[in-house]
Amino acid sequence: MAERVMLLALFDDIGPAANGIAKLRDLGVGDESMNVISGLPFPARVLGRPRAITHVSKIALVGSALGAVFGLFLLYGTAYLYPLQVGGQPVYPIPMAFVTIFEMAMLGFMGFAFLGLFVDSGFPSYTPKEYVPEVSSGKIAVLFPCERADEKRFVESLTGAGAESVKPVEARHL
Amino acid sequence: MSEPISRRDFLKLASAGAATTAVLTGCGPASRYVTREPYTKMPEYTYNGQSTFYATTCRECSAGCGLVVRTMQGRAIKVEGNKNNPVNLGKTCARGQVTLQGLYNPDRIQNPGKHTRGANSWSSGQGSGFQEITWIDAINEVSNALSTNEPDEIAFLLGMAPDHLFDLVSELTTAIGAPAPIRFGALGMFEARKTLMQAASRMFGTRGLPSFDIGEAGVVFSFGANFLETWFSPVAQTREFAKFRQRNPAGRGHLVQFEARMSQTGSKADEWIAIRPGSEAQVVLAIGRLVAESRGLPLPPAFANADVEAAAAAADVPSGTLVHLAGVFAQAARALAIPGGAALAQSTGLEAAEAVLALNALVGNLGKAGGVFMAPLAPIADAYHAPASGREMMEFIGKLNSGKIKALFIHGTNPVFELPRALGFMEALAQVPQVISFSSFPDETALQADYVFPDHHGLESWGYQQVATGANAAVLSGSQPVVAPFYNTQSTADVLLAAAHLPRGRAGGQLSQALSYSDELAYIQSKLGSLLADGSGFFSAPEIDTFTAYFQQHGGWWTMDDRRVAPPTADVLNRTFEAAPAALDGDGEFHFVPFVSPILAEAGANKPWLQEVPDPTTTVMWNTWIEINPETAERLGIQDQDVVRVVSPMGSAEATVYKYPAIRPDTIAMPFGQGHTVYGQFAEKRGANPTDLLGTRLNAAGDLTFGSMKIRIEKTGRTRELARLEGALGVYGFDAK
Amino acid sequence: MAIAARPMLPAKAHAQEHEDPREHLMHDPRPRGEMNAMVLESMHTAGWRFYAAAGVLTLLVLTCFFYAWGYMIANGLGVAGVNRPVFWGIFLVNTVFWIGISHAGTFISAILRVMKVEGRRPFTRAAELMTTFGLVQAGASIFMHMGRVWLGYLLFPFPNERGLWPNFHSPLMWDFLAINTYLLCSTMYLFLPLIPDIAMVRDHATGWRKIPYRILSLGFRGTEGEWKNLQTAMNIFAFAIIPVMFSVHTIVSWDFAMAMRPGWSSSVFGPYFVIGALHSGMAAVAIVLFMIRSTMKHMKYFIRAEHFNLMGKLMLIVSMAWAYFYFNDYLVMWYGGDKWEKILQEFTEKGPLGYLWFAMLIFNIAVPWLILWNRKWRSTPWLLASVGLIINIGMWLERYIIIPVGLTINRMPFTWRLYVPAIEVFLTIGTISLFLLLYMLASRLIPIIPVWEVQEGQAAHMLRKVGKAEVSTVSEIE
Amino acid sequence: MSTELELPMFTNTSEEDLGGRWGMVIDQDICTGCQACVAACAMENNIPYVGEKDAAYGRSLHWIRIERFWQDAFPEVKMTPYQPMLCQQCHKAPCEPVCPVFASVHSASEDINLQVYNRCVGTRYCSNNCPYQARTFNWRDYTDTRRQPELTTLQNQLNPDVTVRRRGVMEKCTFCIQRIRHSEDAAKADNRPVEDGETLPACAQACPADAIVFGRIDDPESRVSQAARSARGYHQLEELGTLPRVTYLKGETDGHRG
Repeated sequence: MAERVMLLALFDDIGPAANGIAKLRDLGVGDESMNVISGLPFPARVLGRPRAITHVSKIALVGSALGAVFGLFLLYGTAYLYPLQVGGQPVYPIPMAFVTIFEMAMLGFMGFAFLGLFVDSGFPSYTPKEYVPEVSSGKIAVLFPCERADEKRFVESLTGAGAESVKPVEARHL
Repeated sequence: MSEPISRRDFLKLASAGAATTAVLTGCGPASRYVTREPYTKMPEYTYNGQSTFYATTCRECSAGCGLVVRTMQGRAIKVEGNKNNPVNLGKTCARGQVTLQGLYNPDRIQNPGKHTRGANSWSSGQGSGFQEITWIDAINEVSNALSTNEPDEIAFLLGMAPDHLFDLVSELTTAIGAPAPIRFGALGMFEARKTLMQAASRMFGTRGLPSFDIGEAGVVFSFGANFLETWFSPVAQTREFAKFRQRNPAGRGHLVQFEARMSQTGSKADEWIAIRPGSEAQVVLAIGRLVAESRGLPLPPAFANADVEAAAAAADVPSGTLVHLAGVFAQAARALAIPGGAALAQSTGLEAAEAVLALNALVGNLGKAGGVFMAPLAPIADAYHAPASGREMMEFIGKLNSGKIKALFIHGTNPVFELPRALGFMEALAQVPQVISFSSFPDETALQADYVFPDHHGLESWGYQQVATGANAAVLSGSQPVVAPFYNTQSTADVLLAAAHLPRGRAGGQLSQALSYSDELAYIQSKLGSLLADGSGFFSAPEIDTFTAYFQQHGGWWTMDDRRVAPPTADVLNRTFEAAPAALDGDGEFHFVPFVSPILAEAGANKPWLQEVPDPTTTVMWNTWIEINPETAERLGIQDQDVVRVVSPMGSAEATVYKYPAIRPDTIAMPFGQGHTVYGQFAEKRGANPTDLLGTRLNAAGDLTFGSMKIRIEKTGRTRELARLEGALGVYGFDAK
Repeated sequence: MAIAARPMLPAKAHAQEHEDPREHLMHDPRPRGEMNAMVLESMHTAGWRFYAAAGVLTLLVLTCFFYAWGYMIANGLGVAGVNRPVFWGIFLVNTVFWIGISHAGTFISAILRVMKVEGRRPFTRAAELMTTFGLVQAGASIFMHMGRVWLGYLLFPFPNERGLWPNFHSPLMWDFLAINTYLLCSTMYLFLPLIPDIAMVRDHATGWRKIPYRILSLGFRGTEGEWKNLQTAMNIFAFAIIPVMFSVHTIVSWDFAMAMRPGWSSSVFGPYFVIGALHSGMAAVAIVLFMIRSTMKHMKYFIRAEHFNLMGKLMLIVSMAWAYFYFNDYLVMWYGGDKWEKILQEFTEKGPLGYLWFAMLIFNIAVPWLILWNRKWRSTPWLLASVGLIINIGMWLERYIIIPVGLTINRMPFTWRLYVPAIEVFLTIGTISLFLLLYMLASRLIPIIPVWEVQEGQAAHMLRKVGKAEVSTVSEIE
Repeated sequence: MSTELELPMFTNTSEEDLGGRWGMVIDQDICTGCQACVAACAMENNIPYVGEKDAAYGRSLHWIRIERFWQDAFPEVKMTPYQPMLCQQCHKAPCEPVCPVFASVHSASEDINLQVYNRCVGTRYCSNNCPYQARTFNWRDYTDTRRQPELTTLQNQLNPDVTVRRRGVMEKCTFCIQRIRHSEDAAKADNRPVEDGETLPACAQACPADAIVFGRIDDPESRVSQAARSARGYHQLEELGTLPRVTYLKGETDGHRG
């Protein structure tokens, strides 16, 4: 098994970056194995990349369902556990349920969306990663693995495509 | 004193009567009848969570209402009315309810002591004007005062309660040949009791107090009688009023109140007639004349001189009103007229009182249901001993000033505060070498005393009260201690007896023979002895100890039958009155109407909860106010919360204004009860005392004419918020403060 | 015949020149690196004025907030001005007021984000900060209001030793749930767009300062997946937090509307309170923008007249909406002729506190309407800020009139009494100081400008020549 | 009540005609405003006094207050009949549902409104929602002997059957439930029903005019039930549908005159 390196191509604009990605694809680097790092959220189609999938919304929906159930419990469950009639009102009032259910459902919805982001993106993770700070100054980095042998070829073709620099990166602490 | 009976036998005796009432007899730890018993048999009042109830008598005023005090583990918890006592039938007034705050008052005098006059300090201490002494020394002091001074150099000044002490002191004074004790009370003064009694005796030729059967009257004309507040026996009269209104055989009663300032009683009246102070006699006579006319009776001499127009003019009411009222009175099946405090406190007061009695005679209600009776004489009472009139007090003060009195004993009254300052009682005290006060509280009179030998609080005391009026039966309300004395106090009666028994000096010998009672209770028993024979009581007993037990258990003794007597209706109507306007004092613009605060009365100011109970008509708490008609205030540019000064030739007083809608525009009213200079932290330097403004004029019966003063009103430029329960915004509108 | 186009007067024409789109932030792009540097510098520069202000505020917070509150807890609410019948006083006025303030944050960042109003970009975060810190004050005020705050935990949904839970029949419990939901969600919503910016700070920070930012940036790099998740989450929040926002203030209004009281029991209170909240919130944003712009470095680049113009327009619209709802409530009461409501209205207008009512109308309606209609005026930062201040005072008065003034009148005229604030005054100062202090500190700890969002916007904007004019166009690259 | 809870109550089960157990009748025609009830209530229920300053500011803790207003001006001025105002023990009490911690609850056995002092956190929502303004709040520690040394002796009279409230707690009239309980226990002890008039709240017990009648209103024969049927009877703020347990007999002015 030949040794592989992680190459990071740095582009300072969208166009070159898109070309570079196309090039890489021609050079046989699969979409799944390359990774684009940017300081801006670029839609996949801008870079000619397949759309990334996310589970955040599914998780959020689960959360809202849980929340709704909890809201239901707050009004009816607690009343069932310790029934008290106040002000001649029913012990299990229907209209009030909408309030608690709504609030708790919303809390669950958003809370789980937040958690979903963590789960889906593997946050928080403080392990070493391949990264260059220039990204947050607007540059676009394309990260891909390749054989040590092919390294030169990749560098040339990507520079041709307008990359500022293409060099192997080591994972380091962010 | 016979064989002491054990507490157990005692309870057996008690249980006989206990069927009817939950009240246990008993005397608290102070009882002399308790023989020691092992702790395995604890007395019931020490059981956890178990209440014991003791019947006794209220001493907040002299009406003699029966109380049942709930106690727990030796503490008095709650005052309730004694259901059996005919005076109040289980009911109490606000003052009676709060009497416990007197018992547990933080400002009670806790020890006997030698006191420097004018020093507001009541316990030994560095630089304090009070030197605590032992009760032995105290008794010696009393004994010395009694024996070293000539009999006519000794004077006793007592309050309107308790009666047993008055009786005992009377015996004492007769024994040593000293002048009889004088009793005084502000309530008596503001009711002008003497005037009413004298009117009764002159009209009916009988001594005693008339009693008015409000409950069954169809129409009641009350001339200044605030019978729902402090007049004689308010609780009983309130009960009668309720009957008058809702359980009245003559249909719902119709009340007409004649007074310049709407009292609490006036506020319940169907018609409130604001007659000018001083015109009362004329109004009564005018109404009498009109009644006679509308009933088509021959005009009796009594009302011959009445001039309706003049009366209407004097009273500042349309004569049509008088005619209408006379019609009401004349048509009524059962009409009743009541003469009361304010009306009698005028130079024409006696005439007014007599005229009112004549008015009753005119409609022939004397001795009839809903009419006028003579109140029954209380059991074991030789006569009703009324509080001293203004004249008697003035004579007494004269005596003090003359320096003839060497030793003055004061109990149960506070004349320095209650008497008009103009009478100079305080100055007179300065002329007395030795003043001994038995006050339980540091009041203004005790402040001028050389010795203070604090008596027990009423709820720690034995005694009885001879009910003057309020019940149809003859009632003797009994007191017993409901708790052990809270402080190092001693019963005044015991102190006097002990002093009398000291074999010392000339007086000593006579006294110990004359007053052979071993102690207070023995004295009371000896007085009760005469009732053993009397079968008319609702209980009787073969021998005195059992009787005393019942007496304590039931909180007194009273007859089952109606003891009121019809006044002789002789030539009541043939007297003549000249219907002259009353003489007034002072040159001020306004008539001055001092009235007793229905809540505080004369001695309630030191009880915090009474201070916080709102006045019924103004809802003011915690302070004195000056009632002024809103128009007048408008005219004088006086706002709510302004502090004004009312000035009479005799003195002045400052208080916050209360714009009172129900007072004559030419009248200023002020409650009596606050304005103490001492008397404990809750009363001290709070409010003003209207008696400072009063003069010394007396009416024909010798009572002070406290309604005759005309006063000036001055702005001070200061403001002070008045504590009102009412929200002025809601009651008097958005621009009220 | 055709109507001739008449040229404008020079003066008016001059006004038109402000329309140069190049002056808009979106068309005045700078390299990301430069913007980063500007924001970082604005964070790191703190002159003596900053420290002086912070010092004073800290002092005020210690005395007027912590000491005053402790004193009140120790001595009971007697040290406040509440009495019978005015059982609720300034504490709840402040609660409603601060919740109102907190509304603008969400409104700006959520609704405008959903509506893709580009003008929002530079100050969404400034507004969201307001939401979070405002809610903190609101919560504090509620607990100040409680007679036994040391038992406040009884409000949390858990059973006590006898298995008794809180009473969810009580609007106060709904309030408790709603405000907590809102606080949590708005805090998360503040955090999400912050992650990339924190990552940015992390990349530039050095030494120990780097640590907190590294922790807070959660290891964000900016990979496609991270961006995708982040944006999904942000969209979810943007949509979901709007109904929550509405519900919160509606429920706050129910605390009053559910009560059996003249003037309170009104079905219009829900929307009326929401609009009222926006009214004061918008105004507060205007103030904050002015403060940031005039005190922090480089902010004149990010926050421009156009943004004040945008805020001005919003404020004017909201003010009109508020007037509409108020009149709605007023007229129904006036016409309905319920005895007690009539008395209440008479009291509010002619009573001893009538001047508050007139002040409220002037501050909330007259002032904004008279000033905000003019673009030039509303684009003037100091003027807009002062209008904002006046509106906030007016809205505070509005709550004061609803609560203490309204409570003076009930169905038992015998109890009607006025309310005189006591220690509430200090505690109000305390909450305001705490709010400002928190805000100042935050402005130095996190980038107050969401740089990546600004750049995103700039990347999407371009000028296109249409005939003789250059017009702004936005391309959908999000 | 418990039976009502067997099946879930999705709707309101309180019926207009559902009779309460304990009730009161106040006859305004014979109430003389003498304040005996006010004092009795304070003495029985350990109600502290608040002092002049707080009393002036509307913080006095009277559980029962006597209201009165004025009509017309001098000399026609008339005082409206005295109106003792206390907790009406509503069957549908507006104060109950709004309490977030169930400190204001309904007693199923007495059918009166209870205030649970140790549960109360002092939101004062109940008092805002009480149309009768019958609730009072402990604005300070009025019973703290460290703050008021003078209370040390006065507190000898504290009623052991009634909790002493501390600052921050809402309180109100309880119909003297400690007395009701006591008589119920006594009756149970010698197993008999509680007799009419056997238990009286302090106010009714003290009232010199006997204007306050108390008893079981589910017993048609009881004195209070008969009084409540009077033609003069009315309820305070009846239109609110709170179903008060206190009936007032209006102060009438007799027919043939003024």
